Amino acid sequence: MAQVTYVEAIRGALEEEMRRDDRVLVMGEDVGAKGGVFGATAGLFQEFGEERVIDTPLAEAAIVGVSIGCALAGLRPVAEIQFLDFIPPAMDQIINEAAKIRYRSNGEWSCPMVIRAPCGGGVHVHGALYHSQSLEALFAHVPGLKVVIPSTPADAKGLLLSAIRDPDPVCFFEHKALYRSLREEVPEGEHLVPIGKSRVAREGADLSCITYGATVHEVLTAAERMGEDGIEVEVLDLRTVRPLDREAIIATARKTGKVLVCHEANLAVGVGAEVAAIVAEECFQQLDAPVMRLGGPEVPAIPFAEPLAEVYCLGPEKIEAKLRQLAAY
Amino acid sequence: MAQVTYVEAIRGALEEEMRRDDRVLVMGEDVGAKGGVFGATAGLFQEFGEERVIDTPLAEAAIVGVSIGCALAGLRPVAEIQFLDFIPPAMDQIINEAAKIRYRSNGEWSCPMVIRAPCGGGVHVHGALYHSQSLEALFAHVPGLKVVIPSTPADAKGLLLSAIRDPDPVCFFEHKALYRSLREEVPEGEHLVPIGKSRVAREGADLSCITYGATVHEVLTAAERMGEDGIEVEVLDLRTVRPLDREAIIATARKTGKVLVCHEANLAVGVGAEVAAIVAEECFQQLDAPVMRLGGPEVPAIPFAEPLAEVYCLGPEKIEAKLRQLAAY
Amino acid sequence: MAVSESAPAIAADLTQDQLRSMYRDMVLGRLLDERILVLNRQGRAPFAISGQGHEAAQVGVGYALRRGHDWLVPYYRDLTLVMVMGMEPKDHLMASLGRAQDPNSGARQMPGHYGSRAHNIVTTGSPVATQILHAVGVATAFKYRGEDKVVVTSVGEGGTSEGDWHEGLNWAAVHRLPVIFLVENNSYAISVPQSLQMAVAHVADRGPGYGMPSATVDGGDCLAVYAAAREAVDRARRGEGPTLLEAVCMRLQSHSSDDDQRRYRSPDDLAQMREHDPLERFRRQLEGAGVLSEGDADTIRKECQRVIEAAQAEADAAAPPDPATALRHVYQEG
Amino acid sequence: MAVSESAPAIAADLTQDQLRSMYRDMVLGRLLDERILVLNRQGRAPFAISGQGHEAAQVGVGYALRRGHDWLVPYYRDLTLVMVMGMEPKDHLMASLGRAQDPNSGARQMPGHYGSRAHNIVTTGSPVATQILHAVGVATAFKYRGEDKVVVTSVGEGGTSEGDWHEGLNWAAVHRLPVIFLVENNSYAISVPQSLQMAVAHVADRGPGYGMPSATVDGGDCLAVYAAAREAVDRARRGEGPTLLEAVCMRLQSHSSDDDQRRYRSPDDLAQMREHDPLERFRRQLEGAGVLSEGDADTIRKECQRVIEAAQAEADAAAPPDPATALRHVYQEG
Ligand SMILES: Cc1ncc(C[n+]2csc(CCOP(=O)(O)OP(=O)(O)O)c2C)c(N)n1
Ligand SMILES: Cc1ncc(C[n+]2csc(CCOP(=O)(O)OP(=O)(O)O)c2C)c(N)n1
Ligand SMILES: [Mg+2]
Ligand SMILES: [Mg+2]
Repeated sequence: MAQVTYVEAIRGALEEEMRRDDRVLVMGEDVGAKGGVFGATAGLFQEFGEERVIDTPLAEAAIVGVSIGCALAGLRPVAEIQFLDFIPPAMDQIINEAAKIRYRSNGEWSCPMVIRAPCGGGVHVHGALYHSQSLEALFAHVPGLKVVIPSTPADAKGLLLSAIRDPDPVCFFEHKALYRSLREEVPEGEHLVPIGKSRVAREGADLSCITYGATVHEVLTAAERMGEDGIEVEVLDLRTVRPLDREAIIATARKTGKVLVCHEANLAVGVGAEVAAIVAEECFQQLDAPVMRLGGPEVPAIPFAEPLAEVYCLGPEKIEAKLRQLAAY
Repeated sequence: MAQVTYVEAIRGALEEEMRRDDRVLVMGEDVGAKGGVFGATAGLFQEFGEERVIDTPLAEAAIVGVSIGCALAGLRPVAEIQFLDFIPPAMDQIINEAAKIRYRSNGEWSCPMVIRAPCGGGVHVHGALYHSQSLEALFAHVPGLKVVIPSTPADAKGLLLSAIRDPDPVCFFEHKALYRSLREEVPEGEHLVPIGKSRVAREGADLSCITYGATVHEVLTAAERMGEDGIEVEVLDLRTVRPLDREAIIATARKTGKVLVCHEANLAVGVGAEVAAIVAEECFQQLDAPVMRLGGPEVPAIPFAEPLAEVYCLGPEKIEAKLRQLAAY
Repeated sequence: MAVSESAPAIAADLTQDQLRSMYRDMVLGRLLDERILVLNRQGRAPFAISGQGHEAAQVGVGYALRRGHDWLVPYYRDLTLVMVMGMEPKDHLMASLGRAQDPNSGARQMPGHYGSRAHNIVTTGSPVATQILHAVGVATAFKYRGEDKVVVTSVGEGGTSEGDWHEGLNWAAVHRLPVIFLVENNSYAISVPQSLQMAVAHVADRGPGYGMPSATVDGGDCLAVYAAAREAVDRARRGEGPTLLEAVCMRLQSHSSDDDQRRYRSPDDLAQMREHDPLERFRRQLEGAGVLSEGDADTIRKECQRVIEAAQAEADAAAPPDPATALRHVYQEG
Repeated sequence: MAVSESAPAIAADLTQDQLRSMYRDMVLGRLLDERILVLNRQGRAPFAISGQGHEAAQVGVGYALRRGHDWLVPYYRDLTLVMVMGMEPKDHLMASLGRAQDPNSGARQMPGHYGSRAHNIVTTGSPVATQILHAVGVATAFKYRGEDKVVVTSVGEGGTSEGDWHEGLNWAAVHRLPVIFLVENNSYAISVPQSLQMAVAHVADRGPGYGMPSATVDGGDCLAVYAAAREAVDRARRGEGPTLLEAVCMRLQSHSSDDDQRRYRSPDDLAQMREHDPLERFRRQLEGAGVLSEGDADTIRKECQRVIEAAQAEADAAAPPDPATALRHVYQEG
């Protein structure tokens, strides 16, 4: 097994799957000669040519809409939206078209496609308001879609392979702070991680922290620190935010009786609200404390200047403080 | 006071405000000569002319984007999106532009505008998948927006006047099943209902049902039936789903200790999840039962054929059954 | 039918049988359309959207395609066109009456939302112009696989104002894809006249700006549309890329059963339109050319009427969808 | 500066002072742009986006406007243009260094996201082409209030592929609004060449399809751009509607500090471009016409350098934003 970064894992998954299945195409802005602004498609253009790795016009609705057409006609497109912040022009094609094709045709048509996009920010990312957003809630609300947000290189590969082979449209959001910051062993070849199944990233008996994406690592850091004081935090990495892994959410909540839900995205009407609502409804008898949430504050996105970005971002300190508050309840 | 329908109340509010303030313009598809597909702008074209009541090209991003430009230049546009189902092409202009203009300019620019759209469906509405959606969660998630969903003619007028005068962008969603089905006294002239304040539509000591929009009336019917059996349901009409009236939500939850949140929109990652999460976090000590939710099932929208539509829609029976389940907890 | 085989050729590459069949398809479309409006007025079909006045254009385009080979991504006015592609009156009556056997959607969608895998008609929703991009994707797949298929997608002139339309035409031109963008220009988008929709006289004026051949044809002239469509299809099949084809049509009925066009169109305008009914034009043309003899038109009409009666009987007897199915097909099952 | 007043008129309606001022603005833009790139390479400015190669076009357009009266809805390459409108080097250095005094956004946005109420520059975000529609709305307000103001909005040729661009041009043409759509065509959208962006040679080829006058001008020729912009502005001010103006520019630097254009452009291409630097062209032109005498260019350069040094000193000393303000201005306060 090779030690690879998150972005290499994605690149590798695309490459392997394109070799295996010639129905797989990649399209997006700058995915060709340049290999993508983050290098996620580096080398694919050279290997597979301009018919399979398409540098598209600057038009997100078209990237998704044309991909839908490809899927309807039997291909397996992987569309890249350069930044998740720029996915809103394609919302109609995603919500009203891709998500509804199977249902509206009573099962006669389907739309197997993947929409990849880098998401999220951080204090040192400097992406500012339009290169930092975490918009997964907008898609997690929509029946017909699946929404995957891997937190590790191995998951990035395994979930991307599953996403490309999935018979339905999958939104695949990659936190850009993870692209090069992590390196781990990633199984070569066929490595499929199922969509819709979470992962216990750390076992613990005292509290549960349910999270996903880059925040998993911040939570793990906070959990380690708590562990030094003998408070054991179980960390559940959701991996998929639609459909949610209800069983695992309920299991960890019932096990520890204290739950914090944590994400970088804005809090209100977010994925965390859904998780909290599930826990509140399903684990009423087992909870020893109110289910708590921690997430992006009530501002549109992460500002440019570091002192402002810090206010937005979570980080292990804020998470630890909240976990301690919950532990003390 | 005149007895007016919901759609007449909206028309009246537009008319009054256009007479009072010549910065107010109306624009949208078919809002002019035809007076809107539901008649919400009937007569305005005749009174105010084509410069103030603009029949736009068929382009939702443009309707919102041009309205933003008008607002930036000092006007008070009221944009109509013909059906809420057709708002996704304008999502980028709403989420990335209107919602972020004040924040991104550090308070130097603002975007006072209203986006009106008919939403929702029903068993006899026959609007099918694309003339029935309740997409408020997508906007309720977004800082910088306000989202108003009135349930009565008087509120429709009072909230629309407040929305037009609001210094920030307001999404104003009107349930089409209400347009002509209700008639009530609506104060003439200046009648302002504040954005962000809910209303107790029915007092009760045993259970709380938190809801909004057309569902309010279904909940009231269910509550009356329960009342006949001596179970008193308090009904909270949120009126505004962003910002939520946290105080009132918490107050009713603490009062009764049993809460059902109810809406027509899809349940997962919906407004109800946020309300439930707030209740779960803030009223942990006072709850006598798990906070429950009832909402649209996991399908994209309301199907055309009545037998299928019935499966989607709530209606007083399903609500009553759920309330009784909660009461029995 | 006793038709002289020596009748003057009015379309070089169409046989007399084809011409008669074209007329028959127009009549079938019209009569079915009328029947659906009646069902709506009777309160049996909750919603109806009419294609009356567009039949000649649709038949002209449909006959330029290879049935069972080429693809169509239609819009809601294409009742006649989807029948040329292979759908049947029964299918539409099932949809109008909300029957489980509606092949488009199992009565999940409103009538007029076409889709049929059997006939290469892509599933369509309501949002105007989204289908344009799907057609470009379908054409991408054809080109990628080296197939000699062509896809037609249609939209109204109002739909050309949507961003998706622009993005689709531009993309198809860049990649020289085998797609024909048919615009059925009936000069109204619900109540909005063309003058408020665009500042040009013809949608086809936009072709050069995309680097795409384009043409405006009289959509009431079936054979003119056929000829223009044929040229576009041949070009696409030769790998020479897309065409923008504008057919100038008339919307004889209101936008839909929820609309009343007398509220925004003058009586004169409406009356004048009716005088140019494309069905009559084609009948006169075929009779003049001896393709139809006296009585033929009547015979055709009656035959179509019978087909519709039989279809209606079937649809009447058919069952609504089972509520137990309402939650199915959100994702692939099993 | 000792300039002969009898120098041949190279632009009928521009004085020699104006011409010198135009050159000075180009130099100021270039030097500031270079300074910002240096700050980026030093690790002091986390992000930089360069307008080098676009200065002549921007000055040409800017001088056609009435400062303090007309409006601008710019895009991220318009460093020089926003300075013509009234912004100052200090403003941009504040933004680059993330200072609270960044007048565009208080360092909430990346540098290059312009906005200034004082100078009629509308606040802009990152999504490409959204600003087009805002400009149409601003022009709607001008027309509605009967003001004789004009608004210019700019975008790259890549941005013309977005639906918003199409919707904006179409709307403005229908309503004959006083807006000028400036496309700064530098033939690349990050790495994507024009040939993959559109199937036409000139963006201006799209004008007729909207029923809108359009022109392609050499964006390296400041006075040609000025003349074309002047015509467009005059037309708009007379109430005769919008213009599509394409200025063919060069992107001398990589797309942004996160890009390296050597990875997708040939060394030849890059070298050739530099030979046509618009600054040099304009200097030679002005010297040839006697508007600049020997030494003038050098004097101007030094003066600009001094302005930038002073600005930098101010920006260096300025404070970052107070974290306590991070949650403000989501909605109107109080
Ligand atoms: C995105 C979107 N916006 C609005 C509508 C509502 N609507 C349906 S058809 C129509 C008018 C279409 O006019 P045109 O494109 O000219 O086609 P026609 O109906 O005249 O054939 C409108 C506004 C819609 N279905 N989708
Ligand atoms: C909607 C959207 N999609 C993608 C991007 C990322 N992006 C920023 S600039 C750019 C290229 C723009 O090229 P062009 O319009 O030609 O302008 P230029 O940078 O060449 O001046 C891209 C793809 C964005 N900012 N917004
Ligand atoms: Mg039309
Ligand atoms: Mg460019």
